[in-house]
Parts: sequence; structure tokens; C-alpha cells
Amino acid sequence: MSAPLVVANLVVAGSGTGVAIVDDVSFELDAGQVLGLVGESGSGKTTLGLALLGYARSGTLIASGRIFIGETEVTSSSTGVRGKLITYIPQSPASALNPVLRLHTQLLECVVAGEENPESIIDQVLREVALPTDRQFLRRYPHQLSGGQQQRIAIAMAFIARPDVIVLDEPTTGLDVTTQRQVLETIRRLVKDHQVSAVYISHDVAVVAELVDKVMVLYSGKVVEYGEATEVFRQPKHPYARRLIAAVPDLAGNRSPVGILGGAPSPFTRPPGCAFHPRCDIAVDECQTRTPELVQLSHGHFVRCPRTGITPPALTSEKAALLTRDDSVALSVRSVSVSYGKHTVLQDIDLDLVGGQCTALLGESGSGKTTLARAIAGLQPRSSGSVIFDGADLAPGVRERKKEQLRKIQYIFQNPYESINPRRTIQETLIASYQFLCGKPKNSQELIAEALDSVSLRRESANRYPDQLSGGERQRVAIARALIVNPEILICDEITSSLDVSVQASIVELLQRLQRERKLTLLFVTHNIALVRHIAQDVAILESGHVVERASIADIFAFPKHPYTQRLIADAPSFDPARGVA
Amino acid sequence: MLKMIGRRLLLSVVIVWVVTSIVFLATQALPGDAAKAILGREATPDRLAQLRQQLGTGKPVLEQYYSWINKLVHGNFGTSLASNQPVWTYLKPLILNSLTLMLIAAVVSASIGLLLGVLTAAKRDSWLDHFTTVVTLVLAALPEFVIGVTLTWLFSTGVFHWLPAIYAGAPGQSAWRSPTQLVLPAMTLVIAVTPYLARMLRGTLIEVLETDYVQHARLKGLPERVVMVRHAIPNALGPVIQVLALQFAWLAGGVIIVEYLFRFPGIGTAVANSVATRDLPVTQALAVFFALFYVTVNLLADLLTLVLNPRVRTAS
Amino acid sequence: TQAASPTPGGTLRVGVTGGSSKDSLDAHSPTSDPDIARAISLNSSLATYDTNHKLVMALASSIKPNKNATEWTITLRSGLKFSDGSPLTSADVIATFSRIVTQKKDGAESLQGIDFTKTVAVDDRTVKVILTASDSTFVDAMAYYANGIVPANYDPTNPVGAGPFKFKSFTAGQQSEFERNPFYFVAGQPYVDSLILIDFGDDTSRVNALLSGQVDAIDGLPSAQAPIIKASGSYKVLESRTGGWIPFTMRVDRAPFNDVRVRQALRLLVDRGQMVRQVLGGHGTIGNDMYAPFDACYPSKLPQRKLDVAKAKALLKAAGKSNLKIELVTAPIAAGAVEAATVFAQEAKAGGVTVKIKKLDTNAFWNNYLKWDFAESFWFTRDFLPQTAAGSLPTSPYNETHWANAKFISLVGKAKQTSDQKTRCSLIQQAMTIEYNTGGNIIWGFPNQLDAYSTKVQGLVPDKSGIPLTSFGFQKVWLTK
Amino acid sequence: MPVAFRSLRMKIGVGLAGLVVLLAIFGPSVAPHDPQEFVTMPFAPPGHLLRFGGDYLGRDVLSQFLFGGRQILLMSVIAALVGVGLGAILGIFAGFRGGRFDEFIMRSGDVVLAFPQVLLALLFISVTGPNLTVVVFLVAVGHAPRVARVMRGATLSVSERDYVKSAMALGMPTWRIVAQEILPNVSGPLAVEVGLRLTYSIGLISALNFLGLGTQPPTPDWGLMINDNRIALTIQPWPVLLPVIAIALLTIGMNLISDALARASAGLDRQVNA
Ligand SMILES: Nc1ncnc2c1ncn2[C@@H]1O[C@H](COP(=O)(O)OP(=O)(O)OP(=O)(O)O)[C@@H](O)[C@H]1O
Ligand SMILES: Nc1ncnc2c1ncn2[C@@H]1O[C@H](COP(=O)(O)OP(=O)(O)OP(=O)(O)O)[C@@H](O)[C@H]1O
Ligand SMILES: [Mg+2]
Ligand SMILES: [Mg+2]
Repeated sequence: MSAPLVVANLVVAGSGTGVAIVDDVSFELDAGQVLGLVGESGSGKTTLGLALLGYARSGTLIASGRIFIGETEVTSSSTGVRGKLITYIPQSPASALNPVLRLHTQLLECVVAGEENPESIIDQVLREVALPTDRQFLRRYPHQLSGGQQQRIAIAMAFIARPDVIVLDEPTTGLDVTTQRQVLETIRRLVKDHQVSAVYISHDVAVVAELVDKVMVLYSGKVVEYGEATEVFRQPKHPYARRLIAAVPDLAGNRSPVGILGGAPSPFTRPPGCAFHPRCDIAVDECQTRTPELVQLSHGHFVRCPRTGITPPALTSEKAALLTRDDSVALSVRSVSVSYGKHTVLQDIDLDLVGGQCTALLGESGSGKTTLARAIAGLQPRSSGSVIFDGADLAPGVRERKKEQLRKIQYIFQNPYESINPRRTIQETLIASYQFLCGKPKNSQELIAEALDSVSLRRESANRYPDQLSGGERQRVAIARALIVNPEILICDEITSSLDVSVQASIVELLQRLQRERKLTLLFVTHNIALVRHIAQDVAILESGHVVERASIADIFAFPKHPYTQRLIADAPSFDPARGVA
Repeated sequence: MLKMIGRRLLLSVVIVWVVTSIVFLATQALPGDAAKAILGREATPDRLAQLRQQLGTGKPVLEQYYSWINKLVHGNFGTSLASNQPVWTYLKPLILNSLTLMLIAAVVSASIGLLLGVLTAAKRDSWLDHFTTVVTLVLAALPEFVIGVTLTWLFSTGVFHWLPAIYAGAPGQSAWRSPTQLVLPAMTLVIAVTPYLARMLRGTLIEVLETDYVQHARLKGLPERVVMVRHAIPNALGPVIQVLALQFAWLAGGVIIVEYLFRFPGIGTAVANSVATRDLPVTQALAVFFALFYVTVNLLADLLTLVLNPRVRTAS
Repeated sequence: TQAASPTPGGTLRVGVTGGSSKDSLDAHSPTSDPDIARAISLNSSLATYDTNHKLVMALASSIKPNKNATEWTITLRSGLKFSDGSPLTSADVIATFSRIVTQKKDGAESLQGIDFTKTVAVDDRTVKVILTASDSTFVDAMAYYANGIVPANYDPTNPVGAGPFKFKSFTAGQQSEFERNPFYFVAGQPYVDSLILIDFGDDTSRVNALLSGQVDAIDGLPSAQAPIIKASGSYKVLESRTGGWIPFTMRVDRAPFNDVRVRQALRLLVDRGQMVRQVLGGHGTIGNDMYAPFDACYPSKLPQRKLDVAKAKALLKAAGKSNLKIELVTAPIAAGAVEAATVFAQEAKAGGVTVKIKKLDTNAFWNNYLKWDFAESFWFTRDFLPQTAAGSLPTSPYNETHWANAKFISLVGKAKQTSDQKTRCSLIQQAMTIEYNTGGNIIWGFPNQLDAYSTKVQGLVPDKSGIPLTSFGFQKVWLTK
Repeated sequence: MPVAFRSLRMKIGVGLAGLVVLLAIFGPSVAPHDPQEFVTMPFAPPGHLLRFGGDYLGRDVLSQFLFGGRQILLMSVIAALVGVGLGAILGIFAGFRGGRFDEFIMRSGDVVLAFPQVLLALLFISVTGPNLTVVVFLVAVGHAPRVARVMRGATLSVSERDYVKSAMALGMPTWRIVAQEILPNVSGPLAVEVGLRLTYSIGLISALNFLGLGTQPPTPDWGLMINDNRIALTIQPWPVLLPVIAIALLTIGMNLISDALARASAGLDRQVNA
């Protein structure tokens, strides 16, 4: 009997252009084995995952290749395969569950036709994913569940049919660490109990490392490295895989994450030759013209790079040199409370930002991090309390603040895809901000050049529109927009969470440099505990509207006091390539 | 949700009140009075004075407004100046006729529109889709009087002689009783409305068909028919209902021209007549009717949308 | 070829132009076409006009004046009955006259001269009418369709009359249904059992109704449709020469029309042939700026006025009105009215006159009726003296041109009191000549009345009155099977 | 934008609408006759001298047609621009400011919408008499609340974007945020609305002319032509057909253009070549 899942030379292409989105992918998977599929956003992970079910999104088509599940071939029209032999857990269950249908209806649809007792199957699977099984619960609509519950419903739907193969597309993205841990455990258990083969898609290397047996690294639609997880994570051979792994922040704090400059190309802007060569530190001229083949280095370990033998230059990160600590407080928050209507979101918050330091504000989704940051910036009216800056109480709303105060405190938003006006060039965006707060610039050319330089953007970017830039570049523009007015305090609200790890790492490096050079005071809002260690000097932990713990970085990891903090640290997936899989 | 519905109801009442008040005041501003309009050419000063006295026009506006509102609250629309009947007696059969026509048009066009919309969305980019797109585009571009004139020529006077060209049902007799005479007016309205519905539904459905939950339903291995009926259509109905409502509210206006073309005794005839004869009580009653119709249709659409949306329905 | 003898029975359905919710059944105040059709169908006057616009007796067997026309003796036919079977007597005649005058009905002006204190019913069939002044045209008032005889206890919401049909149902602006009046004074008539009048606001839908067989006859066929109707085997066109007219009316008391040279110039700028051709599609006869063409005394010897741009320009120049700019008020008050205004505006350009058209809805038009400086009007066929009484004397209710020529007034007054046909004609011709030379009307033509009917309808013949469908003479109509 | 112009829809749309607009603009200079001149019998059928025959007064149909587009197009354009302008301003501010202001604007819109436009037109026209300004004004006022709804929706989603918040964080005044941050980003739906409202304007104005409330004779006008010559549609269809075809082509063209714009702003056609 052949392996449960066999994929041979799979190609998915854009139906109009014929450009390959997923190019020539082959692999095999045994029962009970988990394959991790990693790569940056846009590398084709979802496309590949869907293709395994014989499905192509509109605008794309499966151009060639064959897929077998056991003896059965998967084609786009084969019935009785999709949803039966192979099932899918979607990237975002919130949008993948039909909002107008009850859970029961949606679960029932997954039961294979002809089953004797569908209710008992549903019952059993719900138990397995630790969800209630009563009627009342099943009569609910998706919006009546929490994000974690929605995700578990999606998992249950995939297991109801008792498939041979499951494709999981980033099933934990967007969940907080504790829920993520539970979900991962559920998946692991189910895979083992039912001996299914699983394809686990994620851009979060740390999560993948916890779960998988094999790993496949995709770059711009092509497999660049494929092999046993332990081997790939410990000794990545492809320069991209190596850099990708080095970019993952390490919870233990043994090494700093190192970013990759630039962004991953989309299939339509893919450079000739090796698609990675523009970002590669060991590329030679040949890489620009010749597309390398996937070759087997050792048994079951494949790499698509002709220069695997070369020893790469050591990765240096600008290790945060210990700053001299002066304990002057730049801004202090005193018993601030904020509520939305009757619902109080923040309660009596006290917080000090020490001058020239980076203070991290850590907490789970919904704990009120953004609300606090916005209240400081004057975007969110507070119901009580004060924010002291420069010896004066800042007015609650931006409209009442003086221009000088506005200039000194700058706010950077989470999502670089939304925070820059798409209808203006970068230059216009930067100038508009400067002009409003500091008046007409004397030499705008120079000003722009300086601002772009400070965030390591090429000067040509000035005349581009945001959609001509990658996510990382956009976030740099957003930072430049804040820096151009020469602020004293930067409030960064999750500015790296919508970016790929490789980009995240380089933004963190940038912030560190700026902090040092400009003596900036930072408030760094994040839910990523591993990242905190690499950027901040102080931490405040926020739990449902209360600051539960405030400490220095060293202290918080060594001696977390509050049980909530302890749980956060325990649940965070830790990734240490030296140890390989956790 | 009850609170929401209550709020909507209250707002609707306010809107009707504002509209009717404006109409009342606006109609008072009309130059010339009913007496002159009724007498037309024969309006010699003697006769005018006599008729004016008979009609009781010429009191202060506020006084008239107050007594009008007062009567209105008690369901009394006053007496038509032109026909000297109670307004409601005069308007009731006309309103019923128009509602009959609009209801037929609404039901037929909604069914055809929905069917076409679903078919074209399901078979996107097929020849059926392209053909329907072109046809609906052209039909939507034709003014309804052109459609009406063409239909009459085609089915009644020119090519075929299948259907009556105009409505000549006995007055007072419900329009239901003369079904063949309803065909052409209804068909005209249907052709004027359906293209919008079909195009709108197609657009919304295509959007819905691109959503993650539809994709997921397909990945569950559900047949396309089930995906469409169970997953896609219910989600497309929300926005479509709003458009349906707007289109049906539009019918109230479109019916005026269609009634004129087919000599259909309905509110369109009443509107033209009452304005021409300065029959203020009738004009005002009609404005109340139109505002009520608009508000009711929209209210129903809003409620339906609310009911279709479990998020709102389940909110306590 | 008409069938030899009328066959009784059947329902006649007629499409009539116009109608609105203000329509009524009142025998004495018809305003719209459907009103007139109803008044004529439900009522009879004492006299009437035949199809050649000759006066003939109807309910009366004779109407005789005394020497100086101050006293008229009306003798009714014998055995007259109203549609409810009650007898029609001389008392009803007097009651009718009094109703019309006291309630200021449409015919009030024509009966204004009656001295009710002296007028008496001599017996059941004889009325002696005493006038306050001598009036040789009194008999014309007796033939007016809006002066039908009604019972003394007349109720217009449930009307009883002496017309060929009796009332069954009526919905204003929509349709009216009547049945044969068994007591109608002409034996055997009407032939049809019932009559349905359907109101139409729109020309096209009226024609469509005929073409799709929903009505048997329509009035007011648009001239453009005539060729098709003629060509088809199943429908016929009824074309009648009439003395109806659609004048341009200039107020002779207002500048610039108070200058006779301006009036004359504008009359000379009209290309009458072109007007009849473009406005009426040729279905009409050209006018000579005088009304009442069927009057026995009409001065046909006066030269036909022709287009003369040079002379018009000279007149305008003499009046100091070169490059005259005037506004012409029009409304769809009659078929062809707006079209005539449009054509005139174009023709006037030749004389350097700019005519700006102001098109109103009919309602707005009547609202300021008689006040417009330069507007349009329409009239049915009338003889000269009744016409002047209605519209050309300072005392007339509809003196659109505000015409108050002293000579004219005295000539008309004399003619009215003259019974001798020849003397009267000479007076009338003198008055008409004044109108011809200096009047305020531009009478460019007399449109033919075009109606259409299905070939199964018999008995409709051309009629000079200008009232459609043989003066709505449905009593003479029968249907072939 | 450039993407929008590349689509086939856009090309056909611009072609059709452009053709009609050019016809309306340059028609008068190529017309064979004075549109007012009486050159034939009323409703004369097409012959070798008069390509499309005569109208109800015996004027040249082709010349009438060539002269008759300017006014209705001009009126429609003005009505559409005024209506969309007004609606956009109200809608954007309502969406951005929210709260009571929003509620007030939207409910006032409901009041206007609850008026049937034709009744409104009949009432107004009987006060003022046929008056082009009033017609344009009425049509524009009818558009405004519909446009406001759409623009409010678009604004709501845009003003949630962080770049608007970022401008707010700088303390920029409302008008400046609206002009610089919101307006450029709702230009897609705005363009769609202009196209859509233009089409509706043409339909509505020709319907008002059809009811005799609009343009005055003898001005050549497509709406009037349809109305005046309708009676002889079966005998001499051209004076009705030509303007109907022109209006239909324009409408189809505008529909295609707004379709293409809508697709472009929704990113549907961007697909695989971005
Ligand atoms: N329907 C489509 N038509 C054309 N191109 C598409 C389509 N869907 C995706 N693509 C392109 O294919 C590439 C791969 O997309 P895919 O969704 O598979 O990426 P991914 O690796 O899952 O990214 P992410 O981590 O963001 O989910 C992207 O560059 C995307 O632009
Ligand atoms: N506009 C709003 N109206 C009402 N409640 C809100 C609003 N914005 C946020 N909230 C609520 O306030 C709480 C805190 O939200 P906030 O956005 O500050 O969380 P967060 O810690 O930033 O979460 P995340 O990590 O998901 O960004 C949440 O419960 C959220 O539901
Ligand atoms: Mg993906
Ligand atoms: Mg947040």
C-alpha cells in the first residue's frame, strides 16, 4: 500500500497569465505524520493547501500534477474525496463559518452521507475538541462563539468525516497564546489518535516547530527546502530557510532575531533565476540567471540552492548595547480609566515611561492595549485620570492639545497596509505631516531624503505610492512619518504583528537603532512575549483593563510574579533552533 | 431588537408626518385655486365666487393645517374638491388598483430577477451570463414609456393582436377581474424593474461566492447546488432586499407613467388629476399615501434584513 | 355603402378625448369633451343643428318670434317624456331656463335676455318667452347643446333627461355607461341598447384602444394616423369640415397690439397654407381672419389674405416696431394649438419678429385666461351673432382680444334686432369687414374634425359643428353584426 | 485608475458614451437643415432627400436630432454633478462625524426620498411653470440623498482606516481630513455615482419632458422629440427612435463605465497583472 498522501509535480497557475503560483511541488506523507508548510506571506502556502483538495480559487487553476490519497486520485471534479478523504481547516474560522447558519447545520453538512447516527458522531467530535455538546450550544450562530471556540468548531468539522488527510491553514493565527496552546494540543492529539496525515500551514516557525515531523519551506511558490523537521530546523541549508529561522525571536533570549531586508516577491514580480537572489547574502551573478534545481542533499533532505556548500557570513544583529539608564520619567499615566459606553475597558491605569527607554505593553487580545495607547495619544477620550507630559497634564483629545505637544508624541499604527493613504505618494504623506505640525519645510527634498535614510528606505521610494511598496517598507514609511517631526515619544501599537517574521525582525532592529541614536522614548504595544525580550527594557502586563505587573525585562522572565504573567510565559511557543523541535 | 424596531417605527411616523406637512404647505402655495381650476375657461367672477363659497376655500393656512391634521388622525382625508366625494371613497379603488398592479409587478419581477441573478452568478462568464448582461443592460437603458409603447405595438396593435392595448375595466370593479388587461401594464413595469434586480443580485452573489465560508462549504465537498441555496443565497439576500425595497418604492413613481400610457385608473391618474384640478385634499392624501408606501416598504425591508441577520436577531 | 336599414341592439363603446375627476353629469355645465358627449347623449334641446349647421327643431315643434323678436313662442312636440317616463311640459322648459340663468350655468349668457317675470307657460305644450330686448338670435340659444331641457326637480348626480340615452353609471375621468332611453322623442332611435363612453387622456392610447378592438369609435384622430386607418380594411376615418377655429388672440388694448399696424403686420406674416399643411397635416381649410364661415352672411367676396413679408415689415417699421419681440402663450387647449404656435414662431422670423413661446399646462393657461396679451384660443362652429355674443363684445364673457370697437358694437346690436335676412346680412358683413381689417384675432384656418370608427359602426356622417362624431349623435348609430 | 481604463467594459463604455456626447456637441455643425425649417409634410417617411423623414411639423428629423442633444445632456450633467456634489458632501460629513449629525442628515434624506419625484415635479412645475432650472434642481435634489447613502457607507469604511486616524492623531481639522484623506479614497464610488446619476438624470429629465414639464418648444430636444412624435411611432418611427437610441446608447455606455470603475475600485479586474 502506498503512502496516504502522494503529491507529484503539482503546479497551480494564474488562469489568465499562466504564471505559476505554486511551482512543481512533490512530496509524500505517512499516516500520522505532520508536514509543516512555512514561508512568508504570499509564498503560496494556502494555494498549495487548497490544491491538495483539488480546489483552485477563482483566477487560478491546477495546471498540472497529480495527487493521490491512498489509491484514490484527487481531481477538481472528483466527488467523495473532498470533505471525505481529505478535509480542510481554514485560515480564519471567523470568516469561514457561514454567519447565517447554526452550528448544528454546518456540522451536520460534514457528516459523510449514509452514516447511521450523525448526531452521535458530532457529539463525539465536539467532546474531542473540548466543546459543549448540548442542543443549546449547537443552536448557536458562529458570532456567538469566541475566537478559540470558532477555531475548534472548524477543527471539529474537519474531523467529523474521519478523513485520511487534513490540511490545516494557519489554524492558530489570531488566537492568544493560551488558546493557541490548547488548540495545538487538540490537533496533536487528534492526529495521533486517528492516525491521519496532516499538512500544517503556518508562517509562524515557532508554532510549526512544536508540531511537525517534516517541514517544507516555500519561497515565491517554489519549494526551497524540504526534509525532516529536526534536520531542517537545526541545520537549514538554504540561505532563505537559514535567515527565516534566524529571524524568529527567541523566548529564552539567547540570541536576537535578525531580519531579512526587502520583501518576498509576488508570483508576478518574481525575479528571474533564483527568486531569492535579491535578498540573499551569498548570491553570485549566476543566481540571477539560472533557476536552481531542487536537489537531495542527504536522505529525504532537499534544497534548491547550488551554493549550499558556502559558509555564509555570520549573522550579526545590532545587539542592544546596554543603555545608560537615567530614571527620568518622560511621560506618566495616572489612574486613567476608559470606557466604551457602559463597558469599562481600562481601570485606574498607572504607567511611567522612562526617558530614552522602551516600555513594552504586553497583554492578550482585548486586554485594552490599543485603548491605552490611544488614550495617551489623545485619540480616545478617557473618563478619568491624567496623562502628565513635560510637567503638564495633556488634554484628553488631540483637538485640545497644542501643536508642540502633538509633535512630541507620535503614534504608529498596527497595520501598514491601512495606515498610509493609498492615494498619496510617500513624499506627499511625509510632507503633509511635517507641514501641519512644523510649518513649511525649508528644503523638502533634503528633509525627505533624511527621513527615508533614517528608516533605511531607498530615496527613490519618495515618489512611489504605498501599493508599490512591501509591507515592511510601508511600516518604515509609517515610522518615517512619525520621525520626520522629530518626536520625543513614539507609541508603537503592534507595529510588527501584521508583518512576516523576517520583516518583523528588521523593523525591531530599526527601532533599536533609532532609540539609541535619537534618545527616543518608546511605548511598544505587543502580544508577542518573545519579541518583548528583544526590544524593551521595561514591561507592563495588562490583563482585562488592569496593569497586573510592572517590571524590568530581566526580572519578568526570571521571576514572573503574577500568575497571569507566569501563564503567558509558559504558554508561549518557544523556538530554539539549536534544540530543534521542542 | 424590539427596541430597534420600536425606534424604526417611531422614525417612520416622524418621516410621514414631516413629508405630509411639507406637502400640505407646498400645496397651499400653488397658484390658482380649486374653484378656478374646476371652472377652467368658464371661470367668470360670478361663478368663481359662488363655487368658492361652496368649497369653503380661503381660510388662513394654519387653521386649515390644524383641522387637516386633526381629521387625518381620525382617518378622515376630507372631501375632494373636484369630484365632491369623500377623498377616501374616491381614492380607495384607485389605490387598490395601483397596489394590485404594483404587487403583480413586484412579485413577477422579484421572481424573474432572482432567478436570472442566481443563474448568471452561478454560470458566471458563460454565454447565458453574457447574453443576460447585455439584454438587461439594454432594457435598463430604455425609458419605461418606450417599453410600454413597444409592447403595445408588439402584442396588441401592430404585430400580434393578443392582448388589449389599454385598460378599460369597468370603474369600481377590482382590477383583478380583468386579468388580460393587466398584462401589458404589469409587463412594462416588470421589464423596467427586473434588470436592476437581476444585475444587483448577480453582483452580490458573485461577491458572496468569493467569500471564505462559501469556499469552505465547497471544500466540505457539498454539491454546488447546496452551496448556492444554503450558503450563498441567504447571505446575498440582505443587500438585495434593500435594493428590492428601493425598486418597489420606485414602482410607486413609475406606475404614474405606466398608468398614463395604458389609461389605468390608479394613483398615477389621481396624481395628474388632482394637481391639474388643484384638488388639494386629494393631492395631500396622495402624498400621505406615497410617504406611507415608501416608509412601509423600507421598514419591511429593514425588518427583514434584521430578521435575516442572526447577529441582530440573537442580540438581546 | 351603408346598410339599408338600421339594425337595433348592441353596445356602442366610444373613446373620448380628455376627462378628469372634475367632470360632471350636469346637463348645463359641460366643459370637457366627455362632458359634452354626456350632455348630448342624456339631454335634448328644443332645437338643434343638422350636419350642415342648419338649425332644425328638436323637442320643440316650432319656435316663433314676434315682429321685432322680443317675444318668442315655443311649441313642444306632443307626448314628450323624460327618461324616467314622466311627462315633459312647458313648466320644465321654464324651470330649465331659470336653472341655467340663476345657477350661472354655461348657457347663462345666451339666456340672459329672458324676462322671467313675464315669461309664462301658456299651456302644457306652449311657452311664451318675453325678452328684455329684441334678439333675433334667441333661437340659436335654444339649439345650444348645453341648454338641454331637464325636469324641474333635476338632480345632476342622478340625472333624468330627454336625450336618446338614460343614465346608468358614471365615474369621473374614467367612464360612463348609459342605456337606451325608451321614451326618446324620435321613434326607433337610438338603435343601440347601451352606450359606454371611455375617457382618454392620451392620444396614443385612444388610437390603440380602437386598433385593439376595445372601443368601436374614437373622437379626435391625430391626423398622422389617418393614412393608416384609411388603409386598413377594418377602420374608417370620419373627416368633417368645420367652422371651428384656433386663433391667435391679440389684446387690442395692450401694447404693442394696440397699434393696428402691428396686428395687421402679424396677420400678413402668417403663411396660411403652410399652417394648414404643417399643423393640420392638410386636414383643414385656410382662414381669412374672420370667424363663422358657415354663416349665411359670411362675406366670401373679401380677398383672401396672403403672406406678404414686405408689407408686414413696412407696417412694423411705420409703427416703429421693427425687430419686434413678443411672447406667445400657448397650452394644449385644443389639438394643434401648441403646434400652431410653434409654426407661427418660425414664420414670424421672416418679418424680423421674435416670438418666444411660453407653453403652459392647460390649468395654468386658464388661470390667467383673458389676461394674456398674446395667446391662443379655440372655438367650435357658431354663426356670427352667437359668436360675437360669446367672444367679441365688451359684454361677452370670453372677449379674449378685449375688442370694443364702437362701430362694430352698433352694427352687431342692430343686426341682432333685425329679423329681415337681407338687411341683417348687410349689417353682419359690415361688422365682419371691420374685424377683417383691424380685428385682434389671427384666424389662420379651420381644422377638419377627424374621428375614426370600426367598420361595424354605421350611421356616422360628416358634420360641420366641430363637435366630434357627428356632434356625438349616437342615437343615429347602429352596429352591424 | 489606469487599470480601470484598460478593461474592455471601459473601452466599450467610453466608446458608446463618447459617440453620443460628440454627436450632441458637434451635431449642429453637420446638420443638413435648420431644425426649425418646415421642409416636408408632417411625419413624411424617410426619402432620399431627408434620410430620416419629417417630424410632427414637417421639420427634418435628422437636423432636429443633431441639434437636440446639447440641452438634455447639459441639464443631465448639471443635475448629476449638483446632486452628487451635494450628496457627497452630506454623506461624507455624516459618515465621518457620525452621531446626531449623521442621524439628522440621513433622516432628512429619508424625508426627501419619501417624496415621489414625479409628484414633486408636478407640484413644483405647476407653481413655477415649466422651468429648466427647476427641473435640474428637482432631479439633483432627488439624487442627493441616494448619493449621500452610498458615500456615507464608503466614508464609514474609510474613516475606520488608520491613515485617517493618523491624521486625526496629528490634530488635523475635520475639513482637511475630509479633503485630503477621505475624499481621494472614496473617489472610486464617487466616480461610480457620477456615472449612475448621470444615467438616471437623463432618464428622469426625458420622462419629465415626456410629461410635458420640461423643455419648451421650439427648442430641439431629444426628450421633446420623443414626446411630440410618439403618436406616429408606427408610421414614422425615426423621430422617436433616434433619440431613444441615443439615450439608450449613452445609458449603456455610462453603465459600462461605472461598472468598470466599480470593479476597479473593488479590485476585481486587478487580478493577475498588478
Ligand atoms: N485568486 C487569485 N488570483 C490570482 N492570484 C492569486 C489568487 N489568490 C492568490 N493569488 C496570489 O498567489 C500568491 C500566493 O497566495 P497564497 O494565498 O497561497 O499565499 P499564502 O502563502 O497563503 O500567504 P498568507 O501567509 O498571506 O496566507 C499571492 O502572491 C497571491 O497574490
Ligand atoms: N470602539 C469600541 N467600542 C466598544 N468596545 C470596544 C471598542 N474598541 C475596543 N473595544 C473593546 O475594548 C476592549 C479592549 O480593546 P483593545 O482594542 O484596546 O484591545 P487590545 O488589547 O488592543 O487587543 P488586540 O490585541 O486584539 O488589538 C475589548 O474588549 C474590545 O472589545
Ligand atoms: Mg494563506
Ligand atoms: Mg490592539
